Amino acid sequence: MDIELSNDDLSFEAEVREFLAGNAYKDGEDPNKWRMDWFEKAREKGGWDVPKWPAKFGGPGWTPNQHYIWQKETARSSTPWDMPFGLSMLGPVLMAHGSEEQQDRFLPDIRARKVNWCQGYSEPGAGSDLASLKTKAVLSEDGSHYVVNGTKIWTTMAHIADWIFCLTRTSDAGIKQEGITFLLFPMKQEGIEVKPIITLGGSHSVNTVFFTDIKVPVANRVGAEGKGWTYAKGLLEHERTGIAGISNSIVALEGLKDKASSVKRGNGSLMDVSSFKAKVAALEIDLMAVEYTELRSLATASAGTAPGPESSILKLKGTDIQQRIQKLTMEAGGQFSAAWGGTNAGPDFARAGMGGYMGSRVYTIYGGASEVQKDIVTKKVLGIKSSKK
Amino acid sequence: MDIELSNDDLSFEAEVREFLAGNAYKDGEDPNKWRMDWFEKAREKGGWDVPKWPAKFGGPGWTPNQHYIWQKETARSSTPWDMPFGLSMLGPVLMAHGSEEQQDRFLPDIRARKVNWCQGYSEPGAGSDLASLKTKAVLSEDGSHYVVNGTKIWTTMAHIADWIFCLTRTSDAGIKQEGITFLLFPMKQEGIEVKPIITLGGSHSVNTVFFTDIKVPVANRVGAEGKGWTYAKGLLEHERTGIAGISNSIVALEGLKDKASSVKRGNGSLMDVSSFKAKVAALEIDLMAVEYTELRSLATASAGTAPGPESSILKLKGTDIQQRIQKLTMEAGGQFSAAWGGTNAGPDFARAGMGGYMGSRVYTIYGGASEVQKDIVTKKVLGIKSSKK
Amino acid sequence: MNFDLSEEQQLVSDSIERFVLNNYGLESRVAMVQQSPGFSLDHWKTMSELGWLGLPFSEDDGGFGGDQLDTMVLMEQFGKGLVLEPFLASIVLGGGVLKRVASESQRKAWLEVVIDGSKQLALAYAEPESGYEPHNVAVAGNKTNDGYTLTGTKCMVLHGKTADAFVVSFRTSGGVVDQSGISLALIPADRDGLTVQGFPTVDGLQSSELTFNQVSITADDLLGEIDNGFGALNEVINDGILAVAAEALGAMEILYKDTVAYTQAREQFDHPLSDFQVLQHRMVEMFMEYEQCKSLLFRATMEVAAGGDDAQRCVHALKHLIGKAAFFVGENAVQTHGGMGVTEELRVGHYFKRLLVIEAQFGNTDYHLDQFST
Amino acid sequence: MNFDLSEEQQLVSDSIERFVLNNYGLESRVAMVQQSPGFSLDHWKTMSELGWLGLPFSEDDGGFGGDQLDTMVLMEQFGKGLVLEPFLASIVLGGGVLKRVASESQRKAWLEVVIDGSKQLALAYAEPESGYEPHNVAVAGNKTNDGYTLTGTKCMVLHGKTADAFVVSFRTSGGVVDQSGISLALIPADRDGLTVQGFPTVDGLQSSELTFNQVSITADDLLGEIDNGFGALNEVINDGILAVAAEALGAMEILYKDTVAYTQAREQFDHPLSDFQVLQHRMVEMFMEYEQCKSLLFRATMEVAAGGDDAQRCVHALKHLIGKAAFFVGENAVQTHGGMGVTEELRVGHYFKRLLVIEAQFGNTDYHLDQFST
Repeated sequence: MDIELSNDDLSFEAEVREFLAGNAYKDGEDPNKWRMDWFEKAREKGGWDVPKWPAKFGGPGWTPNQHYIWQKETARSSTPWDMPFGLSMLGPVLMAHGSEEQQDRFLPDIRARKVNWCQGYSEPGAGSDLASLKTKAVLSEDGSHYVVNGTKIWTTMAHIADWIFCLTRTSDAGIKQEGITFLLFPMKQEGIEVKPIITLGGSHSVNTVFFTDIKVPVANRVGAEGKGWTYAKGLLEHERTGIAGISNSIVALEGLKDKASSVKRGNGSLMDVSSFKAKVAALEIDLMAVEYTELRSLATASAGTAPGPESSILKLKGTDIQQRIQKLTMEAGGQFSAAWGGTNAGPDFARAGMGGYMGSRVYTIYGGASEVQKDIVTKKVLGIKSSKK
Repeated sequence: MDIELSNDDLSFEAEVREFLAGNAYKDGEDPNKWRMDWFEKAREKGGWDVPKWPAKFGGPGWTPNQHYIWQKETARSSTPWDMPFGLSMLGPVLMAHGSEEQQDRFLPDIRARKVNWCQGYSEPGAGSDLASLKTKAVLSEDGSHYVVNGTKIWTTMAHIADWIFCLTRTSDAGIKQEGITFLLFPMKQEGIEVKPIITLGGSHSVNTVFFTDIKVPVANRVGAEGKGWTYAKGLLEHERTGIAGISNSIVALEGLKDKASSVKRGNGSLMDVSSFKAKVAALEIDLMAVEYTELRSLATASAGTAPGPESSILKLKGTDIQQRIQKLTMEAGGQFSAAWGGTNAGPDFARAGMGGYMGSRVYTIYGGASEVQKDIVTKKVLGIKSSKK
Repeated sequence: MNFDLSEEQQLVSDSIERFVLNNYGLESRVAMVQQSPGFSLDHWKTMSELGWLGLPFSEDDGGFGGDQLDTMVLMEQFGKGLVLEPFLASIVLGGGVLKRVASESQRKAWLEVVIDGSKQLALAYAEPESGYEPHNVAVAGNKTNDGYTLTGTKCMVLHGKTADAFVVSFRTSGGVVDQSGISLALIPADRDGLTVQGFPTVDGLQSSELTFNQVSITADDLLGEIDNGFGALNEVINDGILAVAAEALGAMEILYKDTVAYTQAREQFDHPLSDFQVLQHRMVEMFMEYEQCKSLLFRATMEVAAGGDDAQRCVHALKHLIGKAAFFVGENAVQTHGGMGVTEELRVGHYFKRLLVIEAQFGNTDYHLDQFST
Repeated sequence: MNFDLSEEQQLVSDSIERFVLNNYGLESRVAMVQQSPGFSLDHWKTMSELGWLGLPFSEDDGGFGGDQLDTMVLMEQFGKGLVLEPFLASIVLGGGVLKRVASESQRKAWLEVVIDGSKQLALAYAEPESGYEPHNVAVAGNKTNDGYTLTGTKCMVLHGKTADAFVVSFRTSGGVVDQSGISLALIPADRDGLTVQGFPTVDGLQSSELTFNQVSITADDLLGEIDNGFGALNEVINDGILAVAAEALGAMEILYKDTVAYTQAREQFDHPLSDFQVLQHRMVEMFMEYEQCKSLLFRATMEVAAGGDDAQRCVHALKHLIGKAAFFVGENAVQTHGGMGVTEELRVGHYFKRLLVIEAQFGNTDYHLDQFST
């Protein structure tokens, strides 16, 4: 057991820092060009544009420590926006279950950030009970394509996505986890309608998506018909680890402290008010612990293995921490957090603080609600089988 | 809506105060004689020895406000010890379901505090699922008596009780709530063995009680055979309100503040330490609220009505508050709370503080565990029926 | 001691309940929010006609002689509908100061038109650096021949954009956090040098920031005695706390009841959500927090109305508990509604947003806990 | 960075686990508690023979050169058995001071016999009014010709009754809460004027109070430099915190696992308790708190062992989290065990009582949260 980084790790850390500093966004640059260049240069470093992909598919093949270093350094740096759907979610499914033809067809565009994907999982009426989905895919008589009809909900970024990977029901026989098929199809086509959902934070990132008679060639089916659920499950675990957002929380917590320090209270700042200070300290301690829980999880996960049920723990603790940061930021803003545009009253960070807080409530709902995560840990980690029917 | 007491209530309050002051224990008095005299004098006031009994059975027939005044004043005064088993638990059952002969036989001795009762409800293996009890009572062939065999557990004060009121199973047919019969019999007889249970606070108040071939005359059966559960249920609600102990908590909280004020910290006392002060304040606020919840409940309960499901709320909140008081008292004692006899180190109140805390854990277990109370509120107050089998 | 509503209170309560049912569906409310002035002038007129705006004023002032208990009954029903009209700003706060310290001529000039709804008041006391302390007043009155000039900023002035006049606190002596040395004035919105910038808040209500640039006031504008305004200001803030606490109670009732109803209607994993014990117990706890708030609201309001010794402590206790419960009930209502709970489409989020604003108004949970134990 | 135990650590861990399984059943433990001296001298001998007592001492001192990580491995297993022997008092605390600041002759005289178990040490630093501050030292050393005399009280001295000598903190200069001006001495238990009153604690361990009545000490008794003892004392207290945190982790593992097992075995309302979702989620939370404590224990122990800049903060963080988790895990273990949980008959209550004592030792949860943020 040893906390210190090896010399190899230290020089890797230095290399990462140098790369990030050298490629940070500069004022006046074209953001899009910078983004594409950044990924190109990361690629030239030996797969740094796809850190979690296995070496076989062009990833860097890092050790757990290297992953940790990358995560820590990028959280603190200027890096281009990226979306997990193609890169971290569909990518691994294709690598594990896609045909060689599918891998050749889709992975390069994902890697090049040319094609934006979205994820068609949740449905109205299904909620956290994902497997009860009803979107129908019916195989044509000649066996050449499926016809998809149904509705997906909470589809993040559907309004800018080029393609969707979509769970569809091809059979009602057997238990509901069976009969689910994993299909890929373009979003920009007739028969697809995307309707925005405005969330309480006031933002538009999720949508309802309606499919009417969408034709999907059989070649766009990943794996076998009816086996989609087994491919999707592992993917949910990937999603959870991402949602935990621990590196980002470390940075956000520092931000919170700075903000609170700028709020005057008595002769000092809000950070001198004991009740507030105690809440920040307790939060920081939880974060210090969960940071090491993630490291322990990284350390035990052999390369290439999908994250296991411990991803549920990280999601539960990680999202709780994110919400508490938002809540304390709102508290630090005081009354000004209520402002909703149209004013410059109060400290800059404060305005719309309540919107940020409301927006953060979704963290414990999406990607499998906290209640569902706890059911998973009950079964998979504590080993409790329910005897209820 | 009005907070002020009426003139009648104010003069009642004065009368109660005068009575309590005039009859407080004086140093050197024989405690037992004082106790019996106290109840006699209370009786002479017009049923003040049995405040909750209906006027028909000799009670004072007070208004809700008068009950509240009595409770508030007695919590702050020197009053003799008393036990709820005969007075508050068996008494109301006999009044509602006992024969006139049983009422005449048992109520006077209960009222005179001559006979100590204990309650035979819980059984090993049943826990909060009281109705699954197994202690058997078999009617003799000639129909003159029952023969009781079985084991009761958590029987408070069984080691000093003269009689027991006991739930027994007379039939296994139908659902488990049916076939339960309510019997009365003396504790001091062959075939009854009482084995102490030492709880973590180090004290002995509960016991396991073993019955071997105990003969109980049919005349000692309350109500009909197989209907015992319906009589016992209401009684549990009585028990809960008592367990909430809100008046006592008000006094105990004042005690906690005094204790903490005597503990030096820096230039002040522990009551000046913000984290501790905040916990005491939050506790006091909860107590201020629940005190009025109890008043509201008293005000809506018509005279003579058994407390309803709101008694579950009072029990849940009341026991939580009692436990928090014990916990903060332990915290105030610091390291000295760990002492377990044989020393006079640290402040007097502190020693054995951890024992007191451990002892308080039972509050959320006995009289129906908190989890069971919440199940009751789910059904009875929120009106949610489970559709699970 | 008794907890029953009087016959009149029951009538008012029922009539507001009907008003809310008929006028405050989610869609109607959203439509009002999106249209200037952010509430319905028709509703405002109705409220005046039904006598609600006169409720807490004495009969001499043209009101109905109600007290804080009457306002509580009204605000609880308003809370169930998330009512947008400026009752709190104009009647409880602005009107609350006037009824306490205004001169005969100020009463004549203002109370009648406030009660008939044709004019509105607002209360401007908070400042950018005052935190939650109402006695933290930096806006200073500089003495002139016949009065004062004011320069500075008052912020988070509820319904300032539509107000015809402002009750303003300013410092005439003492240090910035002294309770003495605070004076009050009634300043018409069109007074030279006064700028009002209105903006919406997250709960759909309207707030504003006031900038004073050498605003002149004369003796006629002063409310009550010079240097001695804090007592009335503090009483009015206590009334405001009681009012928003009652409103919050109404909102929490909707939240827990909506949650119970939603879980019974919504199926997951082949069961209605209400079958899941974790959700059942959570709803029990929501219900209990609601009941605890109700008890303490009754206690604090009765104590204030009766002028009891414990009134100030009860108000601190209440604001603390309401805030804590608001988070608990709101967060769990949203969480239990799942994805739908975080959209604008269901009403739970709207109620929770109102609770958030209330929590930050007149001092938050932590502030009042601290005040309670000081 | 790596979290694997070394081969030696794994061996020690396995061997202690076996020792605990064979010797620390609940009945055996209760028997030891009830008999003087409150632990087993045979076990103590075994611990010495197996080399455990020499683990954290350098090879020069006759030990095995282990660090805080090795002690952690050992204490975690001790925690699973609620081991009674005075490893913490004599090896981690008393021995911890000696190995840091003792002179060559003191080392010779004491470390060998401490490591072979024939003598025991104890650490006397807390005082009746010191609260949780180790630098709050009122017992003063009054200068004499060849040393000092001490008068006053040291309290909650773990395993003082069986100790052969005490490491004692006393003030030689400065104010009562100054970190400088604190000196340390090693005082044999039979020194004139020193009285030791032993008493049991609620967890079955043995504590004591020391009364100093004009106790003389000479230069030979001093440990390290005059006025400069706080640094070593604080380091040793940090070691003590790491040790009891590891012990607490072991105890919490038993508590959550016993709870999971009990709910699966116990039927109520026609179902095993483990079917109830409320209990399931509660156990998930117990497990998560346990895992969080484990992570922070690793972090803090590695940080201290490596002499990192963040070591002191990590220790404060750890003691805070362990205390919070101890209450959560302990209360819920007892609650979930129902009536049986509050009796002496099941082991859960015993583990929880040990956790309570640990929580109040070396500063409680609130104290360390405050220190962390200062």
